[in-house]
Amino acid sequence: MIDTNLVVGICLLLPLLGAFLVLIFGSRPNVRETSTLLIGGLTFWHVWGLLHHVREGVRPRLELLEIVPGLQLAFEVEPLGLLFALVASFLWIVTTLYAIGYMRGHHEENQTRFFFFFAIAIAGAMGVAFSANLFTLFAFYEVLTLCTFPLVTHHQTDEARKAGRVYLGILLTTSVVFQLLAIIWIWQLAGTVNFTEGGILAGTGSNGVLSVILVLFVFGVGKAAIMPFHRWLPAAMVAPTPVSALLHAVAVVKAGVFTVLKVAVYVFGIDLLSTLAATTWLAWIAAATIILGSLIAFQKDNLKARLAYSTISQLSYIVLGALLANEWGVIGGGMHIAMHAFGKITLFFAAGAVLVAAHEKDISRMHGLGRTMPITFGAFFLGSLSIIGLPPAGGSWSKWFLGMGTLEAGQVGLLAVLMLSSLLGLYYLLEVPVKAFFFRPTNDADRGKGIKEAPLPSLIAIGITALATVGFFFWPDLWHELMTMVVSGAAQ
Amino acid sequence: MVLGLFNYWAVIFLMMIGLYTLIARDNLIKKILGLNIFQTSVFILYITMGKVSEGTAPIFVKGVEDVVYSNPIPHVLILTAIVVGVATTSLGLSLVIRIKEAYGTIEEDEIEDGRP
Amino acid sequence: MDDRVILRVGAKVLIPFILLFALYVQFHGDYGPGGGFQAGVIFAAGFVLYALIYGLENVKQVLPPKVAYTCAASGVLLYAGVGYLTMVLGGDFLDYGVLAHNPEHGQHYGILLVELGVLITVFGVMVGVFYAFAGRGRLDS
Amino acid sequence: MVEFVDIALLVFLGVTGFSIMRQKNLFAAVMMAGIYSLLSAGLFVVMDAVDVAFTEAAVGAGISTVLMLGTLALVGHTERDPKHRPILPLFVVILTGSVLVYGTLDIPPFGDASNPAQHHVAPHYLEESKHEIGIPNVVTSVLASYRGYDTMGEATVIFAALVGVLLLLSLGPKPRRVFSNGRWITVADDVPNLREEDTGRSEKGSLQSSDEVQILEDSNG
Amino acid sequence: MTHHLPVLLVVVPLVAAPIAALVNRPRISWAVAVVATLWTLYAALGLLSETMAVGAIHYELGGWVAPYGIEYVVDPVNAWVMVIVALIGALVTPYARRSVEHEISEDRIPLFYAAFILCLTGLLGIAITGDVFNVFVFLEISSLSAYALIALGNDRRALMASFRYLIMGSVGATFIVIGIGLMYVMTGTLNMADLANRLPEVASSRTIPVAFTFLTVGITLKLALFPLHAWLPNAYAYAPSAVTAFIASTATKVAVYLLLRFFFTVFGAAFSFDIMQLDLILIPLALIGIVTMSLVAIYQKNVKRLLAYSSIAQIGYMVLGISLASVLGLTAGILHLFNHALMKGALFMSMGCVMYRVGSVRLERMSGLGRSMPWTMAAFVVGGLSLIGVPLTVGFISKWYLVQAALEQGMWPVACVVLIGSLLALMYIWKVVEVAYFRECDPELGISEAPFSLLAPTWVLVLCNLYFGINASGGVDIATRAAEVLLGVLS
Repeated sequence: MIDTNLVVGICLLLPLLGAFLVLIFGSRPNVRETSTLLIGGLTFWHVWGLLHHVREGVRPRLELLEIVPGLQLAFEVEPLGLLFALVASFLWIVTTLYAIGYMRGHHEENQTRFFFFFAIAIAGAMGVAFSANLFTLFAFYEVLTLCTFPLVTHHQTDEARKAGRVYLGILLTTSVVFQLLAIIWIWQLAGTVNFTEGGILAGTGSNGVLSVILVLFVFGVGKAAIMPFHRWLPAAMVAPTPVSALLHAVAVVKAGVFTVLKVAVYVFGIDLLSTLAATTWLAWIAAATIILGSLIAFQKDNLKARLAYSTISQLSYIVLGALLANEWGVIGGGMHIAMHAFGKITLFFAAGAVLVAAHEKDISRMHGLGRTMPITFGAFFLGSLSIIGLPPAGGSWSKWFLGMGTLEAGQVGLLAVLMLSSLLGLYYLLEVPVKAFFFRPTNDADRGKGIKEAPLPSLIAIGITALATVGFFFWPDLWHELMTMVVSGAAQ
Repeated sequence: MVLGLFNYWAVIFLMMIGLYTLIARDNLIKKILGLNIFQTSVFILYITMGKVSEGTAPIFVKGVEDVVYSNPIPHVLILTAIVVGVATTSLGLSLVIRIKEAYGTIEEDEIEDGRP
Repeated sequence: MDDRVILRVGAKVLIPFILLFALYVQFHGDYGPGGGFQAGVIFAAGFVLYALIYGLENVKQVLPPKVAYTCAASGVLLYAGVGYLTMVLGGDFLDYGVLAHNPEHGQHYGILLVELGVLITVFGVMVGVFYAFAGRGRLDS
Repeated sequence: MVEFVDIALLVFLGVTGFSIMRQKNLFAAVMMAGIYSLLSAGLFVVMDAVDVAFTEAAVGAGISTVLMLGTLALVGHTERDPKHRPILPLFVVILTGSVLVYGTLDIPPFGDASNPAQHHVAPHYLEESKHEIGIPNVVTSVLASYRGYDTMGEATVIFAALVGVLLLLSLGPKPRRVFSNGRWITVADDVPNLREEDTGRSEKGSLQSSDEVQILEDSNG
Repeated sequence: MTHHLPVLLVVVPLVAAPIAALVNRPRISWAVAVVATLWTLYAALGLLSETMAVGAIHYELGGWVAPYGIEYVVDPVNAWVMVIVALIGALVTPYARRSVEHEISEDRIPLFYAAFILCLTGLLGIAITGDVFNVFVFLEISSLSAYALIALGNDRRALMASFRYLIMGSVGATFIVIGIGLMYVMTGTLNMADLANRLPEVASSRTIPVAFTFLTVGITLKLALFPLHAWLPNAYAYAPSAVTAFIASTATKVAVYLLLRFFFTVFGAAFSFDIMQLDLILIPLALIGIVTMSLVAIYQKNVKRLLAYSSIAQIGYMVLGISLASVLGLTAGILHLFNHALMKGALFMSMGCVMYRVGSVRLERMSGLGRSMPWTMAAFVVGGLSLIGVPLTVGFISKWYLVQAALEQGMWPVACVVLIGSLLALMYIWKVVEVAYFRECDPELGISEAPFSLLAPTWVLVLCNLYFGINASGGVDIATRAAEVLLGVLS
């Protein structure tokens, strides 16, 4: 049995190894993808192995090196990070499986480069998840940003270039100007940037200063796509669907909201957070993002665009959960990371499947496709339920806890917001399967001919995630347990 | 007082003539001439600093004792500075020649316009 | 052509004196004004005068550019070489005191040598620069 | 007496400098510059700096003038009237000058023997050099021994100047030989006319890129 | 031997230059240059480690005790600077062989290396000396050779750039001489330490502030601080690639060092910042320089010119750190000396590779290079990221300390400008990246990857960018020591 601290390192190195193998076997696709799958499995297995240590209260820690005195590149596994790591490493496998079908079915070019950077991105996500201090987190946050750029601009068209500009522009601007400033400021105030249970900022600065820092953080984490810094997400839609899945479910946006949660719990600390002046109105900005996101999604006919705005709206649920600054909120937010991940990835898989099989982007042209592609749209239905928060899908739990959080915080208004956006979601998400199953195909020339389900690997992937969403309704214990450990730890 | 400083002020005036020629003229040769005047005047400034009234050149003469000598240090420094000055001048002039060959003119503004 | 005769003859007479004077300046530098630099300049002036009157090509036969160029480099080497020598003899860089048993004599030798280095360098540089300018065009007509 | 000569020379210098500035005929200007050097050399003598005077005369009136004339022979000798109005230069100059004048207000007056400069390091040279070096010309002993390292630097400076001049002029207009695709080739000359790549302004082609090289003759260097 | 190390550091290259000129065979002269630069690197590292161990090292030239003779003084500050210069020199020289053979005519190559070594000698001499007039002499050695080297560029604008540099440089040097003279007439000495002792008693006079002003203006001219930068862009843009790589990453650094030396050692922080209120002038200038020059850089079409403007902006960062006049600020400034040398060295060297294959560094000529010259462009990207200040590169370390220093004094707007500056850097770097990776190259040109002898030194620098970004503790220690020495916190 290897030392658990080393396991942390292994979890970080395996994806890099994967990337390396991809480069080696670039010329032989089958070997390439198989190796990726194997590495993915290994990674997940190791992360899973960490779970029971964490359950026993162990906090595996790995200190790589000291960049400058007092500033370390260090990793530590705590429940919240583990949750994110579990989600990311598991979905990596699934996404790879899906990508095999999609990339080949769609005859994409430069697949080696794609899988290479994909693996690097996972490594980045792992680094974010396990980071033991703000600096390490920031470093891997930027690594994630940069190594997803080639994925977003995969097609290297002019459109891709513009999208890449928006993507990089917003993410780097926010992180470099706001987030970095906040981090250095914290270093100035607290003399440390280590994540500590109960936070490090209590009593270091006036309420006003700390509020400013909080604002810098919430907007500085561009990956959380709080309005007005959300434009990059729709823009990134030009990328191939597996990338969208990566961005929306697996790594990028989750890294964003994860950062917000982590900072809220381990840098500010819930207690301090609840006293800050900025918290409440930031919560309302999140609420605004929720509503606006839903409304915009409402109008989009392009499926992927609609999903993108739905993501923007859903992310703010998690940010809101953090800003409610009470245990319910944090638990709900944390669980929503997992629930939304599985739900949304299902939706994207389905969307991609439709694109591959039927070459359709627009919802209005999907009438009746459900008959030819039942599995895909069935999965889409389940995924939608999870996002909206209806039984029997996992999403209902996270929404439930978030609701409790708003009540505990005495913010009935926010509860109303959650309800409203769920209603909107009910419409703009369920519209798709409804049209697909119950509407008569638009009768233009030879539609429906030759359309069948997506390639098998993709189909399997869709099935897995769809079933998972349902499974989490009946067995949400894992996520709940982890998040309880987070808040109980933080409450001490 | 004023007479004591007259030297300095005169020298400063000379410097400024040089500096002005250097900045204001477009002709590259004129610029170098201005630079020379500027530097030469600085040399005078230094020597002025080293002068001691009733002093003589800092060269011992056999048998002659208790004379006041002027300060040799500025002389040494300026000897070096003069050499540096002529070095700069020669390099500058060779640049001017190349510029003339490449542009067909040595008037700065014409070179800016790029009309050969 | 004829009007040049006087010039040529005059120069023939003058130039040796110029070179002689240069050497005087060099070695009298310890006792009166003068030294390596002035001497080098005057020495070069002699050749410049020669070139101006007898044409660049003639003077290049007397003193090929390569030689002038070598002088310039070796003068610096001589100067620095004295420094290295003093270092080898156990002194600091350019500490002439160690060049002889009696530091004062050492100083004399040292100064003599470095002044010579300066002379050679300055002479070489001045002639070399003049060649470069003259070789560029109409100066030697 | 000395003061009088001194003042007179300074006045002459001023006049000469001014006329150099005004003079449009560069030959005249260069000659004036020679005179300027001679006058300053005279001033140096008045101020006991005989070595400096000697050097200034030899360099300023000698070498510099010759080089200047040589250059003029190549680049022409008339200056065009300046186009733009010299407001900014005038401002800069007046500012600099007045700052300097302000600086001189506390400076020890001319020839003042109580000037700290005459009392710290210089006396050591004037008294000790007799024994430490033992040659009458203090300037020489300081130049060659006390500050001998500066003088070595000086020699290096003019050597650097020669290197620079040769790099720029020595070889004259002739084809360049450059190492391209594994062998020395001779290509169209870049002297005298170098092109400007972006503006395309150019008289002759020059070596800009290996695919633009027009090869005159091959040879393995 | 070790006793003579300080002087040998300078005089070994000083004699190497004439030798390189005399042998007059391209390859042999190059070999001489390589030996000389490697020696300087070895000596500089030796001096650094020694001075970190035992404190200041003094060497009396000609055996005359200061202030009667010239002395060399080595302390962490200038040892650090000398290591920077020597390191870049030792990397550029191997790089230069192919690049120079391609850009400069064969018969000039020996002289080229002579001038190159002389430039190196001058820079080292400026850094190491403890005598203000000796500074001037070596300043001129480096400047004269630099003018010549720049004029060797293949674009005729190189000539005019060199001339403008010569004029402004000489004016700057003359200003420095005036400053030295005024200091001398008030104190009677030229030795830095001696000046530091004797200046305070005359500091109240009206002369010393003027001397200070002239020195500052003169050095900032050499330094190309924002309003006085006119000579720099073309000089960097049109000089031969190797020359740009060397001068861009060393010359301005040494000028910054001079600024440090005069502000803190000779005049003392108290005089410079309390009496002269220097920070009131320098901080705004630095900030304006950072923003405007980065903006100008964004609109450049010639990548070397773009990088040149970025250099002016980066100089703003260094001056900013210095002007904060706190240990943290100085540490940031001194760190950035080193870090900026690493990034700009890498960037300009990669541009040299492009010049070698494409024959131009115009933006439009670089389309598709991401595919045809992968290693070169990868080097450019990493160097660019370092310039932007992405974590785990040296650029980030500089930013980290600079922002910290600004926040320490409650100047959060300054901190913001610093960060915004790195965004502008992102913009101009990304312009190049997009052209190189998102445009197709036309296969007729048949552009291939640059030769190994160019790539290797480039990549050494690139890896330095990463290594010292990941393990910066050593550099930070040295920089902090240097800052403390300058501020007299630690004697």
